[in-house]
Amino acid sequence: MVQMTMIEAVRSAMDVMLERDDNVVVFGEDVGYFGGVFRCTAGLQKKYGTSRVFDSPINESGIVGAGIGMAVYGLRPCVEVQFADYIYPAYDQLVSEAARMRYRSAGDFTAPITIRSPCGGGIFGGQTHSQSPEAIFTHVSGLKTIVPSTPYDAKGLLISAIEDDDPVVFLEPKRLYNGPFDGHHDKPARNWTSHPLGEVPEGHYNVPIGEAAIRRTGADVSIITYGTMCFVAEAAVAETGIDAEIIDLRTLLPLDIETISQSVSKTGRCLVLHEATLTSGFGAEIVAQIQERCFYALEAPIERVTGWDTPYPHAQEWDYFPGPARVGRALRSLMEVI
Amino acid sequence: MVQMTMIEAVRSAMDVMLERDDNVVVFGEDVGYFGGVFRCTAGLQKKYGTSRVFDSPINESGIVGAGIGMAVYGLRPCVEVQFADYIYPAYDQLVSEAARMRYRSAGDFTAPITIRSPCGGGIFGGQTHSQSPEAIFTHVSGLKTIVPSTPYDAKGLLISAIEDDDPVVFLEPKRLYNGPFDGHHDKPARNWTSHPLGEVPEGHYNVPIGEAAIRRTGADVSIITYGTMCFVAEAAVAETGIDAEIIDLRTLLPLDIETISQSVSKTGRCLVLHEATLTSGFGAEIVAQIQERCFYALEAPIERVTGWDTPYPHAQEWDYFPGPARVGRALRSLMEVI
Amino acid sequence: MPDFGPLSFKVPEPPVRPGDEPDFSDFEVPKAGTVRRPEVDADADDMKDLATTMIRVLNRDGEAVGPWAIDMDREVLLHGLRSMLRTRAFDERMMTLQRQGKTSFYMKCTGEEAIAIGQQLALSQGDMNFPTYRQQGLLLCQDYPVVDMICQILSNARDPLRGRQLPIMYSSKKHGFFTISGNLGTQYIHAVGWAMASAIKGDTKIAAAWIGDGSTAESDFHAALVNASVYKPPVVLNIVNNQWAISSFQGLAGGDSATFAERAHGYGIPSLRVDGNDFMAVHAVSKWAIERARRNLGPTLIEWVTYRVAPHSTSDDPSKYRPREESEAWPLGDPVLRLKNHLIGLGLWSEERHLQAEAEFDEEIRVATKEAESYGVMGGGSSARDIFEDVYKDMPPHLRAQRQKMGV
Amino acid sequence: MPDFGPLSFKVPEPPVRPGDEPDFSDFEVPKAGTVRRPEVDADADDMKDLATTMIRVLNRDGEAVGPWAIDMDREVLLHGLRSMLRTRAFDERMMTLQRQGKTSFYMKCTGEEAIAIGQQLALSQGDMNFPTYRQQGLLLCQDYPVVDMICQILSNARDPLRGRQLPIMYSSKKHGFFTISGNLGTQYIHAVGWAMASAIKGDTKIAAAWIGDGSTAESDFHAALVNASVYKPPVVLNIVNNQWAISSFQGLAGGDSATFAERAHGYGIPSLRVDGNDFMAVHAVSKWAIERARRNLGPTLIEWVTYRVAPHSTSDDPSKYRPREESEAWPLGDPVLRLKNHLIGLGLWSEERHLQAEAEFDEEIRVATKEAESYGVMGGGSSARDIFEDVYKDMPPHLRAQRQKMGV
Ligand SMILES: Cc1ncc(C[n+]2csc(CCOP(=O)(O)OP(=O)(O)O)c2C)c(N)n1
Ligand SMILES: Cc1ncc(C[n+]2csc(CCOP(=O)(O)OP(=O)(O)O)c2C)c(N)n1
Ligand SMILES: [Mg+2]
Ligand SMILES: [Mg+2]
Repeated sequence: MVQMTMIEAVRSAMDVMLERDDNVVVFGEDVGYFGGVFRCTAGLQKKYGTSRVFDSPINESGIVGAGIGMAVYGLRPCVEVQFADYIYPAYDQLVSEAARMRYRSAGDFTAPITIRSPCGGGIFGGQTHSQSPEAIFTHVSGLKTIVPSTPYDAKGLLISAIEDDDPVVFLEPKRLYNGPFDGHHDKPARNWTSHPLGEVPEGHYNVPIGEAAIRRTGADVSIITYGTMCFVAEAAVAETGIDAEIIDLRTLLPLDIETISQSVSKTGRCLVLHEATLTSGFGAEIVAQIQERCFYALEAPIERVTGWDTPYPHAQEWDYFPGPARVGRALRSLMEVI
Repeated sequence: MVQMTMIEAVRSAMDVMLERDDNVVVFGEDVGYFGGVFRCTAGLQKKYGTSRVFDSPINESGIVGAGIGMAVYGLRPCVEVQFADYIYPAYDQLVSEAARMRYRSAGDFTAPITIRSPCGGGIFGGQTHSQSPEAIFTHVSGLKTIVPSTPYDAKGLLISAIEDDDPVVFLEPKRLYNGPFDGHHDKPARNWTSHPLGEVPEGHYNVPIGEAAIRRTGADVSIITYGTMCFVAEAAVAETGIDAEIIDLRTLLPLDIETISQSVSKTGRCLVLHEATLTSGFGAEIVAQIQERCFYALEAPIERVTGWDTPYPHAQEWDYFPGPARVGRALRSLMEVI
Repeated sequence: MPDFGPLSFKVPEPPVRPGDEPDFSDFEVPKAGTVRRPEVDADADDMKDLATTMIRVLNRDGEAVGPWAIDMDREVLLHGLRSMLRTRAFDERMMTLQRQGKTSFYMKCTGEEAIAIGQQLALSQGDMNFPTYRQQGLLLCQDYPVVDMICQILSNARDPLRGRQLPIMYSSKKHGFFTISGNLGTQYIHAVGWAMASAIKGDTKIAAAWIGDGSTAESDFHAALVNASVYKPPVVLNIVNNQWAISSFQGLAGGDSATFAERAHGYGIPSLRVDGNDFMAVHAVSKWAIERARRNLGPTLIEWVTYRVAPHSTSDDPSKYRPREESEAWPLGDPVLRLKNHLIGLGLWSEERHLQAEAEFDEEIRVATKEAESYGVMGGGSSARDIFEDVYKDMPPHLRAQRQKMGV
Repeated sequence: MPDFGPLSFKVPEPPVRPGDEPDFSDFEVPKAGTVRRPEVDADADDMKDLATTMIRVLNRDGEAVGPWAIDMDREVLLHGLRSMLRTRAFDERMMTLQRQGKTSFYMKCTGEEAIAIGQQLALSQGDMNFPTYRQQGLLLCQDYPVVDMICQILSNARDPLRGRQLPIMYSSKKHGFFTISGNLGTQYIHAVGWAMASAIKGDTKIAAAWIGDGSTAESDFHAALVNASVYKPPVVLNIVNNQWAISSFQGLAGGDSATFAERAHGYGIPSLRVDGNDFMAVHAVSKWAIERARRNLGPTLIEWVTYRVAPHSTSDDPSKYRPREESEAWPLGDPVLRLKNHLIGLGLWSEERHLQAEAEFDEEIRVATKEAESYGVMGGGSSARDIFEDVYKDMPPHLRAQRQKMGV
């Protein structure tokens, strides 16, 4: 075990896989010589050569499309889309091609490709460096969608994604790259290198796709969340003193509904929390499944705390971001329902 | 009033608007000389000339992107994407440009564009002529999303969409183009020309965006649906004899949650019904909002009946399509909960 | 700037419409044998002229002439002609099936047979095509079981794609035939990526990408060309310019402003414009481009000039937007007749053998169709269980639950 | 095909990397005045040579020479130089603001000033630019209030965009400046659509589209060119080739295989390659292309050859991927110096006036900055209420409810 930031953990996952499997290739905008705008691929081109790790033209559909072609050949491409806000031009390749190829060819052709992309806000990046588009992938049968929240999970899940025989969208909450951000933007940030969740094995290991993690056990209310919001939830729990169970989904699709419903059945109250906008966000799906499974256990309506239904603003970032104050208020009002 | 099919109603809406407003233009693949693969624009080029109604190159991002440019100039483009299955290449232009332009420019630039596209299955069209992608638009703040189910609504809503100062995605359930399809694919199809809902005014009128319609009043259970499924719901109700209230959303975003919650508060039971795949479908959002608003009125978990979470298959269309039998079963089991 | 007066808007129109006389007077056809043949390793810059002319080998008398008239194996020639006849027989029979209501949909490639077949016969085992829906010839000139093709079209119990795909959207990895997508253009960049992978692995295999004239307007065409320009992978970039894209003529994809072959120039990719109804030209040019790819000299773009004689699909009626007689007036003739005449001239073929071959394929396809029909028609025999498989490699719990709910 | 041995994969690399000597030996620079000037209504086909050379007007001695050395209003010349100086002063001051932590982000256009300014001065009131983030010159040579620009950068109480946009993503319809998107390439097709609309309405206005070398790889570039090719709307299609796209050199967009100007050839669009550091060339070529558009002769594509002297943005450190001294070695020199020398040669300018102008703009921007800062910095003064407005024209109920929930 060594201490790693999430950037180092993601890099280490690619490093391990490039080392173990000749068929793994890594490419995307600025990922080669420069090592990526977030440095996630720094040093990998030097180590594995330009045939394994390289820069791509600025065309996201082309990055995913060429990656699919390579995957069809037999490689395992792990490509980067520089920001999740730029993934939309590649949406058609993901939906119409990667996700459906196995199905439409009855297994004759498959597309084991991993698409990495930094997501989420909190870095004052405005509308085009802050979005959380995960919901649009979870609606697509044939894709898997992952959002890790710790260096350990990021590495273990990215290795699993690259090894997976199906296409995986791997969204990295960029606000967690350097440390566990809890939404208190005005307080000094902690770094992963001094945090227990920053302890990561150097070699190969898997975190299985499709399994949620219980970040905190609690008796009074379940908080279902993922990504950056895991730490916001922790902060809100600490501040309100409410004994909440915090579930980090880690994988959104396939969803670990068992873990969720066990928790909600126990607590009888539930808060669903994400950064993405409310309407048709992934939280809606979580709510829909919980109310179906835990109907009789629920003591209060399931509450959603999310980004507002607007584009991601720039200056008003902290009014937009669902921080610990908003989460705390929602927790309190959930507990007030009798 | 004259009898119109939904194709004629849609055409009439464009005709009326081309006539009334010089700034309305209509274009898309095969829509000009030929009049569209579903004939929705037949005759319009001849009537209004090639500067107002014309063919486009086969590039959906270009259709929407050029339309946005025209809208910025001051026109009101009503463009066609030949099948909703081909709208994904235009998703970036819709999300990153049309939806956000007013916001990011603080009203300096706007994009009053309407994107029409035939959606839904039931015509044996396989994976690329059957999809219902509405959920991915309802997640986008700044877009409005409409799915009409009758010729009257189609015309009145399309006129409202073209007149609207915001971008509108207008999805036309192609299985309803000629008649009210109730899911009984093995029975002879009825045509709109012999159906009361096929009565349509010839001139200009509006159906307001954002208002649901109650297709059937009932006391025992609420069925929240839209598009083709409205008629499937009717069939299931007729067959089960259950006294259901059927709500046709017509507009998905902004959602008429008032009408929905009044109904569910009354009935205490709710079925959400759509053709699109289950996970992260628009039904999830409907469920999430209902359970929040009608928590104490609900006597049973809200149930969703939808397409399965798979790509749209070809030969198994009627096993995939959520027909009256499946809806009926769900209604019965909903009523059994005590 | 009122100095220049108001602007005006013009939408390109085909020269004629239903009711008019067909008119190909603006369509230039160079004499066969007159276009030069550069060295395989020539520079893209030194062959730009080849994008605005038309490489043709077979002249009016059925002779193979000029620098592109390469020596060809007689087996290849005969197999080429026979495969074209077989494809035509197949297309006709499938149309009948559709009219009989046994399949919902079909798409013919009439008039375009030489292209797919001429190129496939120049490819090698292990190479991969990324076809559109109009390259059935790629399979029909190989040993792909024709019964399987028909079962796919009928979506029956033996459909290799388990009823999941629209008729004619075949897939066969073994035969170098990538699963056809209904989405236009997406496969073009796949071909480039596949070829990049082959180069990355130090393999010897190459890719062939296929796209229609209308679909070159799609964005993934550009994605493909940019990547081909940058990495120079071993790929043959085919554009089948059959003049029409459903009801839209090629001018709506920009074809009135430049040839489709010229698109390659802006990417520094060599390109050739070729008579696509001339089997000999198709095969010779394909061989040349394939050798370029194989020698790591990078991509070549080829515009095959042809004419979509058939309706777009069984859902289309072309008499609504073009003169009925236009295909008759098409200046490049019928690829089958042209190769037939050439082979008769060579003494390899005769009118009798031709009639015989036609009858033989008619019978082959008839018998195959009968067998295929016995496994079901119009989706009959397909299994509801198949809905839930192959969404993922392993079925996740939510799909298991849905399958259970469905009761299959 | 083992005959040809294994394939191999090659990724283009810039000639030099950090630690190497800058090397522009392969970069050809024709003598000023040597490139011909076709008639404005010449055919695209008859000017293909202009895409592979470089139009230059100012020679080493600062003289304007050759057929593109058009007569220019002295006011335009002086305004051009002064606007470039103003832009440079603005860029410098904003960098300081960023270092002071008053804004999070800034992007300079150092070395590229002549392009936006040279073209804007050839456009007319009512024309519309669809810019990228590196065309601040378009605004800085007009009467757009510089305080407003700074307020946008500071996202403060007077930010015309109400704090919603990343710094420098200006918008001003009145000044023919379309709202900048952070998404690369999307605006190129908007420009084409806008120009189509102008033609549809029989208007006299034209559009100018802007894109960077790296972003030409984006798919919407192709969408734009296809539509421009088909409908021939009145649009000037600018490509600013500043050699770099963040850390990627222009070869990764295909620039090693053909010039960016050549891209237009496959679409039958006339194109010119121009020294972008030569204000006189920029203005003359812009005028020519604008006249083409205005006379309904359709689109023109122009590749402006320049060099991104600045880092990509304040988040970037170019010494990580290119030699620090590369911008010094850039063969086309500094656009400001070159125009300055020309104007001094003409007797319109002097070293003293230059120093004076520099000081004047420095002061103007300093004062404006001070004023702007008084309205807030780093988002200070922005209002949470603004989050919910302008999502739609009229606020729908769910947004009202959310605003209420937020308590603003
Ligand atoms: C993304 C997408 N847009 C539109 C369509 C509808 N469509 C199917 S075929 C076709 C015409 C294609 O023409 P072309 O590329 O010339 O091929 P051809 O049919 O002539 O072989 C169109 C518009 C589609 N299948 N996919
Ligand atoms: C769709 C999209 N993909 C990626 C990016 C990230 N990005 C921002 S600027 C840039 C480089 C653009 O280079 P170029 O077009 O040459 O313009 P320049 O910065 O040189 O002016 C990249 C990759 C983006 N903004 N949008
Ligand atoms: Mg075609
Ligand atoms: Mg650049």
